[in-house]
Amino acid sequence: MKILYFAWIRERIGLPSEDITLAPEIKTVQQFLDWMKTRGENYEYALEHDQVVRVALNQQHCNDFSSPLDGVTEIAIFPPMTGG
Amino acid sequence: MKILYFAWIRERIGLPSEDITLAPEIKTVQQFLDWMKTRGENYEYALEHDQVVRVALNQQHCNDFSSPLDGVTEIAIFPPMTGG
Amino acid sequence: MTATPIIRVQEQDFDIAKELDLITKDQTNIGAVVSFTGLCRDEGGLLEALELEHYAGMADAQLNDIATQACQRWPLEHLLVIHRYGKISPGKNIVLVIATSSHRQAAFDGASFVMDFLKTDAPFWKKEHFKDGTSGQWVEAKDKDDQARDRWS
Amino acid sequence: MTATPIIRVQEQDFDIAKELDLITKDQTNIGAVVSFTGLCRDEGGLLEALELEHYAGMADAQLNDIATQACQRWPLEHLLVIHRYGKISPGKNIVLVIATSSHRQAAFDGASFVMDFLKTDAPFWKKEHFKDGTSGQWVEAKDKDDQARDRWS
Repeated sequence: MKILYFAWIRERIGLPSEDITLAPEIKTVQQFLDWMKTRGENYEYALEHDQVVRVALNQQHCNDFSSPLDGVTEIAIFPPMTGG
Repeated sequence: MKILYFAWIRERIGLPSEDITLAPEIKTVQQFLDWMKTRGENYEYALEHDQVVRVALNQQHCNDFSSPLDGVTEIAIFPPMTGG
Repeated sequence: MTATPIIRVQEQDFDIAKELDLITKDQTNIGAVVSFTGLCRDEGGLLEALELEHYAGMADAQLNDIATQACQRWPLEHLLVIHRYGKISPGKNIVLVIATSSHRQAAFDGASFVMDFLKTDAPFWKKEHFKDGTSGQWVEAKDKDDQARDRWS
Repeated sequence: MTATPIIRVQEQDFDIAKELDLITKDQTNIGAVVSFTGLCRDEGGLLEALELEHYAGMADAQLNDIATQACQRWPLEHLLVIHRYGKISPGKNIVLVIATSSHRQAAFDGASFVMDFLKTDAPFWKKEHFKDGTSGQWVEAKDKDDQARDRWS
């Protein structure tokens, strides 16, 4: 699984991306985020405020964190977008 | 009084403008238009459809034909505008 | 402070790029620029030219009134309105509105407001000349233009 | 037939005049052209530059989605969206949207719709760098941007 981080979430984690093999019990976006927070202080800090964490699965916005990860090969985590 | 005509009202009347001294009993826009229609077939033809006759007094739109002509030195008659 | 609109009623063509440049050059705090350009359509290839008649003097005054209202209603930094008259060929420019603001919606609304009022309140009239040599009717005013204007009230 | 939008996500600057020319050149039946340009503001003279981070791939895809929706919703003839990334100085271009149509309101709405959705749904993030050498916060998303988007639904 390719994981990408952007903006201040990237800065807090300290990495732009990672390749991770997820444990089979991680089946949903929420489970993935919960597990991420256990990976260290930097992850916990980056993801501390649920309401400003946005997720894209295979480059598509995911608005429902109960969504399954079936078929997902790329997860991106980022704060609310501020383009334009 | 300077009278100006535009677009197909100008074409029907056959003149772009006229200088006319109005009779003192012509006090309102409506009275002015009614009198204009008596000036000949071309005027009658140009002004036959009240609902598409627009009037400006001193270069300001006049939406109320009962308006008095006091202080007016320029009257323009034209069809609905189609700029832009 | 409300912006002072710039109004030009002219026979000659205008250069959108030049006008945009003049407005945005050396400005470092604008944010949003909306431009509207109205062009002459060829009506399925039949049109030779549009002839735009205008009421000189009143045209400037009306455009200035409309643009001043827009500047009072939205926080615009610049508002430019150029309207041409005379014979205009298909594909050529008729009208240009440029509105700038810190706020994108103000720039959109300011430009759109000016166009809606200009269509119904500015003393210009269009006559169609066709390629077969005939002169068509004067273009008729559209009810939907009145409706477009009235949505702002 | 719905228009096919043109999307460009790029680091280099764009030339509005050139893009307008490309779209309108040799076209004689367009009618209305609306352009929106978003520029970097200097925040009262304090800002050195904005840094725009983006999610390559998804940025193009999202802009294409948004623009395609606009083309389905309004009768547009052309729709161009250019969004820059990287460091951008005050007064410089960030984003360009050009919409053309026979109908002025469609051109206005199409461009405005793209901007509203782009602000909330396109994966770009802005960080402020100040002239005093400090790097400011990442720009926060605004509630009013969500509201601007939601008015279209």
